[in-house]
Order: sequence, then C-alpha cells, then structure tokens
Amino acid sequence: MLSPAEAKRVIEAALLASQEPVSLAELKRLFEDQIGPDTLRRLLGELREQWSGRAVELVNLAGGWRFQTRPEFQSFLERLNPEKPPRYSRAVMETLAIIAYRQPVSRGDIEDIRGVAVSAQIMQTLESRGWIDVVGHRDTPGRPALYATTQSFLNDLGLVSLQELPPLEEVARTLELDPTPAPAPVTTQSAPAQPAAD
Amino acid sequence: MLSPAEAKRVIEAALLASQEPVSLAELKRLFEDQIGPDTLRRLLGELREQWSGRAVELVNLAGGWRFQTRPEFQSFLERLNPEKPPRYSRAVMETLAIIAYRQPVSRGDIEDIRGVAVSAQIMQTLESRGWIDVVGHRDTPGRPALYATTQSFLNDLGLVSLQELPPLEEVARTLELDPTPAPAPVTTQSAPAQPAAD
Amino acid sequence: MTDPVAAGPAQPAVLATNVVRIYGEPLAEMPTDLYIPPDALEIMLQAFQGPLDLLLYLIRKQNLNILDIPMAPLTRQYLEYVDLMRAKNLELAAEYLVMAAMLIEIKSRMLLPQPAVVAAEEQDPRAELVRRLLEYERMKLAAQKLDELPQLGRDLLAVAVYVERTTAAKLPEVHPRDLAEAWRSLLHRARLSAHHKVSREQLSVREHMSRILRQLKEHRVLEFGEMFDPARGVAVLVVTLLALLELARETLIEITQSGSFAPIYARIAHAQPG
Repeated sequence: MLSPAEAKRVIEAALLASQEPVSLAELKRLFEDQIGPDTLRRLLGELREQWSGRAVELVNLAGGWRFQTRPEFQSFLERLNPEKPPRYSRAVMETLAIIAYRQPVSRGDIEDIRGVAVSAQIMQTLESRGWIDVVGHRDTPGRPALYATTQSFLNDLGLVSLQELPPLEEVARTLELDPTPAPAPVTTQSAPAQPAAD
Repeated sequence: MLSPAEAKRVIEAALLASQEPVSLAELKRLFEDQIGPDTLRRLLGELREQWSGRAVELVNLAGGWRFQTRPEFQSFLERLNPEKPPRYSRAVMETLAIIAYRQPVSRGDIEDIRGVAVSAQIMQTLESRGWIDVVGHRDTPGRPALYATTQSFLNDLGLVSLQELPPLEEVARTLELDPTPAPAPVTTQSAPAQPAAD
Repeated sequence: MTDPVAAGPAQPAVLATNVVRIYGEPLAEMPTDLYIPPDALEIMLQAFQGPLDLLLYLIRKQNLNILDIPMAPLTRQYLEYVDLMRAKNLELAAEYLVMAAMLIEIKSRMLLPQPAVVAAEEQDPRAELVRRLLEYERMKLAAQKLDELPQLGRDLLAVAVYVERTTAAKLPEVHPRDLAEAWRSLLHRARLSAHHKVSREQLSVREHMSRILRQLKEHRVLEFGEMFDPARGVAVLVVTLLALLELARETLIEITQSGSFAPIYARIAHAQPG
C-alpha cells in the first residue's frame, strides 16, 4: 500500500503526463481501486494547494483534473511557439453561444436567432475543434441535425459543466435604464453594442 | 525584469507544456534574450534540484531540457493508458508454427511451405526472443541451418512438451486435407511453391 | 461621440474618427491617424453580423427604448444604411432586404387606426421584432463573454510531460492456439494459391519447354537472356529456367559459353553447327 505522499506523487505524474483531463475514475484505476474517491479528492486538493503560486495550475474540468499553464504566463510561452491559434470570428462565437445556451439547436434555429444564414464553414470550424457535435435529429421534414456542445468545449474553456457558463444578461431596455455601474471601460468605447452588457 | 524566482516559474511552465526537449536557445527566447545562458543553466539546475524525489524529473538531453516521468512509475502510468498488447505479424506466427510443428527445419523448408521468402528479420525476431535456435545443419549443399524451438518457447507458452501443441490432425480435417501426421505432409499440399523445390 | 444615426450616413467622416472598435472588435485594418479613412464606414458596415445587429446598433446608439421602438425613424435610418451598403457595392445579404420589408410592414400596421377593444387584445405589431432583437442581443453578449473565457491553446496550454519508458518494450504474447491458427491459415492460403496458379497461369515446365523449342527452331541460336521475359513475373522466370535445364538434361538443346562471364547461347542440339 502506498503512503499518501507516494500516492500524491503518482497522481501528480499521471496528471502531468496527460494532456487530457483525467477523471476520478481513471485516477482510481492508477491504484487498482485501492484508494477511494474521497481520499483521491483530498489528495487532489492538497496537490492543487501545493501548486498554487506557480505558472502551472491544477484545475478541475468537466472531464476531470488537468495541469495547465496560467493565462498570465501565456505572453511568455507564446514566444516559444510563435504560431498563434486562430481567433474565432464573431459569427463563429455567436453561433457557439447559441448552441451553448440553447442546445440542442438546429442550424435553422441558429439562423433564426442570428437573423442571417449560418455557413457550413462556421459549423465545420466548431465541429473540427471538437466543441460541438450532432446529438440527434428533429422529427420535422428534412430531419435537421440538432447540435450540442461537447465535453471538450467545457474542458477547453475551463468549465466543469454548462451551469458554469457566464449567465445570460438581462438586457436593459435603454441605456439610461441600466442602473448597474459598468465595470468594464469598454462599454463606452464600443458603445453601440455594449450598453446592455453590464 | 523578472526576478530569478519568476523566471524559474516561467521556465518550469514552458518545459512542462512541451513534450519535446527545449534547448537553451529556445529558453532564451522565452525572455527575449534578456537572460544569459549561464543564468539559465543555474536556474535549470535549481529546478532540477527542486524536482528531485518526485515522480517526474527534469533531464538534460542532447536536444535540450525535458520533464519526463521516472521509469519506476511506468507501471502505474500504464494502468491509466493500457497499451495494446503488441502482436507478431502473420509472417512471424506462420514461421514459428512451421518450426514448432515441423522441427527441425531449414529456412528453405519454411520458405517452401510458406510459398514466400522468409526474411532474416523474422528469424532474428524469434531467435532474439529465445524461442528458436539452430540445432544442426543439413548435409546438403550450402549446409543450411536447422531450426528448432527451445525450452523458453515451451515455458513462455505454458507447455510442458511439444506434445501439448494443438494437434494438427484436426486442423487438417477441417480443411479436408490429408489427416495423416506425416513428417512433412505440407510439402505436397502447398504445391504452388513446390515445383522448384522438388 | 457623434451619433451616426442622427448624423445619418451622410457624415461618415465624423463617425470614422470615433470608430476605434466596432462591437469590441478593433478595426485593425484601418489607418489609425485622425485623417478620415475613406473605407472606415465600409469596414464598419461589413462588421455588422446581419440586419438584427444593425438594428440593435441603431437602437442602442440612440438610447431608444427597445420595448417601445419608434418605428418611423428607425425604419428610415435602417433603410439609409441599407442604401449606403448598396451604393458601396457591399455584398448585401438578402436578409437585410427581408428585414427592410418587415420594418415597413410593422410601421404601416402601427399607422392603421385600430378599434380600442381589439387593440387591447391584439399584440403590438412590434412584439415579434422586439423578441428577436432581445434574444439576438442576449446571444451576442453571451458570445463576447464566451470569447473572454480563457481558452485552451489561445490563453493557456495543457501540460504534457514526456512519459519515459526504459523497461524493455512489451513483447507479444503467444498462445498455443495462435500457432494452430497460423498453421491453419498457412494451409488454407497454400490451397487457395495452388488453385489460383493452376487455373490462371498454367505454369507447366513442359509447356515452356515446347515454347523454347519453337523459338529455337525459328532463330536457330538465342542468347540466354532472350529466352526470359521478366515482365511475366518471377514464377515464369523460374519455370523458364527449369524448362531450359530440363531441355538440356534431355539433350534436346545445347547450352554453350565460351568463357567465364561470356554470353551463354542455346541452340537445338541436333541442329547442324552453324
């Protein structure tokens, strides 16, 4: 039987070696189910504590636990890999938001909400990133595919579940009626779109 | 300018996020060449020291520095990602079967039965596994080596003797082939390859 | 900030000086100095995600109450922008025109006098438009929030330490029944290929002996290599050689070579030396 310190070393190594989040069930397998979930959770908590203050942190995501670099250090790490990942267009992000908040939705539903056609390329972008997939078909003529977000979507955005999505804004009727002080200075800058944001 | 502690945190994150070794030159890029190689080496040394006694170690390889799991922990990590058991190719298995059932046989005999050339690599695979060895030479031109299976072969397959190999009579019957356990019934059966051999 | 709605599209220059960002997206392509960039309006118009986006912009810009939209001015301003887009030859999605028609329809319905009783029950003609605007705006804001979340690959990296494996690579395990199986497939294949070759290639040595004899009758002497046709495959080469050897053994042909590495010639044995 491993001591807690040894078990923690093993957990640390397993998590450091895995790019994908590792679930509690998988971690149990590490110890051939000799360590219960409560103990594992305690050890994970201690591990997370030990790593605080470093440039790498242990986080709990939808798919399990993962070590990842802190966003504050990305500017350094980018210098090593000058190839920047693509920034998604507004069309892609709006489509993603609609799928995330209104799932399951068909492409037609998305077009109704956005008021414009949604290109196949937009869906393709999100599907190939592994953030959305088809979860069924609506029982209407044409049997349109119904899209939902995936676990990868949650993992990649640092979420444990859809419950953690930023809450939808209660849109203000007018600018003046908005009583809350805007925390983000952007509000005035990009005035047209922002007033209702905060 | 970063403090040494901060620089070390950045180096640690960069190395942990990279599966490939990271060279000193690349590490210098992290800091836009503001930190010299001597300082980097000192920080890397300290980092290695800090990681000693963990299941992951910092090593200096030809290509640069890399974090890697210690081999002692491989058995744990394998439980998480069970490797698919490797398999021998059909060529190796057929060669082994011929040697097991028809020993002692020369490479030429095996080629006659299989109908195709038997590469040196196949024989090498079985010899280095310790499952076959040369037990003599046939008294014909070229004095070809005669192969037989070893005690290791029996041990590894859980057999007490060759008598315990699955009987071939059954195999032959299912194929409506000659059921007699003649020393080399194949010779006649695998006719295509034989014209040149007889 | 100059109000582009009040000013109308006629004064894009003033608008342009203020357009640092549109909906949070910086217009990076634009010249950043204060000189009036001629393409600024165009870029701004292109940044709209569709008619709902444009409408929201107009409403929010003027602090209009979204639940009580003054249809007449809004429709007029919307149409001005649409005209401008057409004038600029911007690719105008059909949705913009559909929306224009819808706005005009709502506006005209609101102008119609309605019996008081019916009016109370009947929905406000703007209701559906407002519902859509609110829903779109909600999603638009949600999209911005999602984009602000730290994103794997863009804002952070997953840690992936190399897994060192020094213990010998796992060796395949073999079960005795695997051997029997290998043997079975061996026999099976041998039978198949035997059948295959007999039926397809007719590689009888005798047949090739006849062929060679016919060739030699015609040419009297042939260089050894001329009797082989590599294009027909190794099996044919082998059978050809066997046929030649068999012919020589049966003294049907004569094979001669004047010295080491010299060309080898074959001729029919009983032919007159030529």
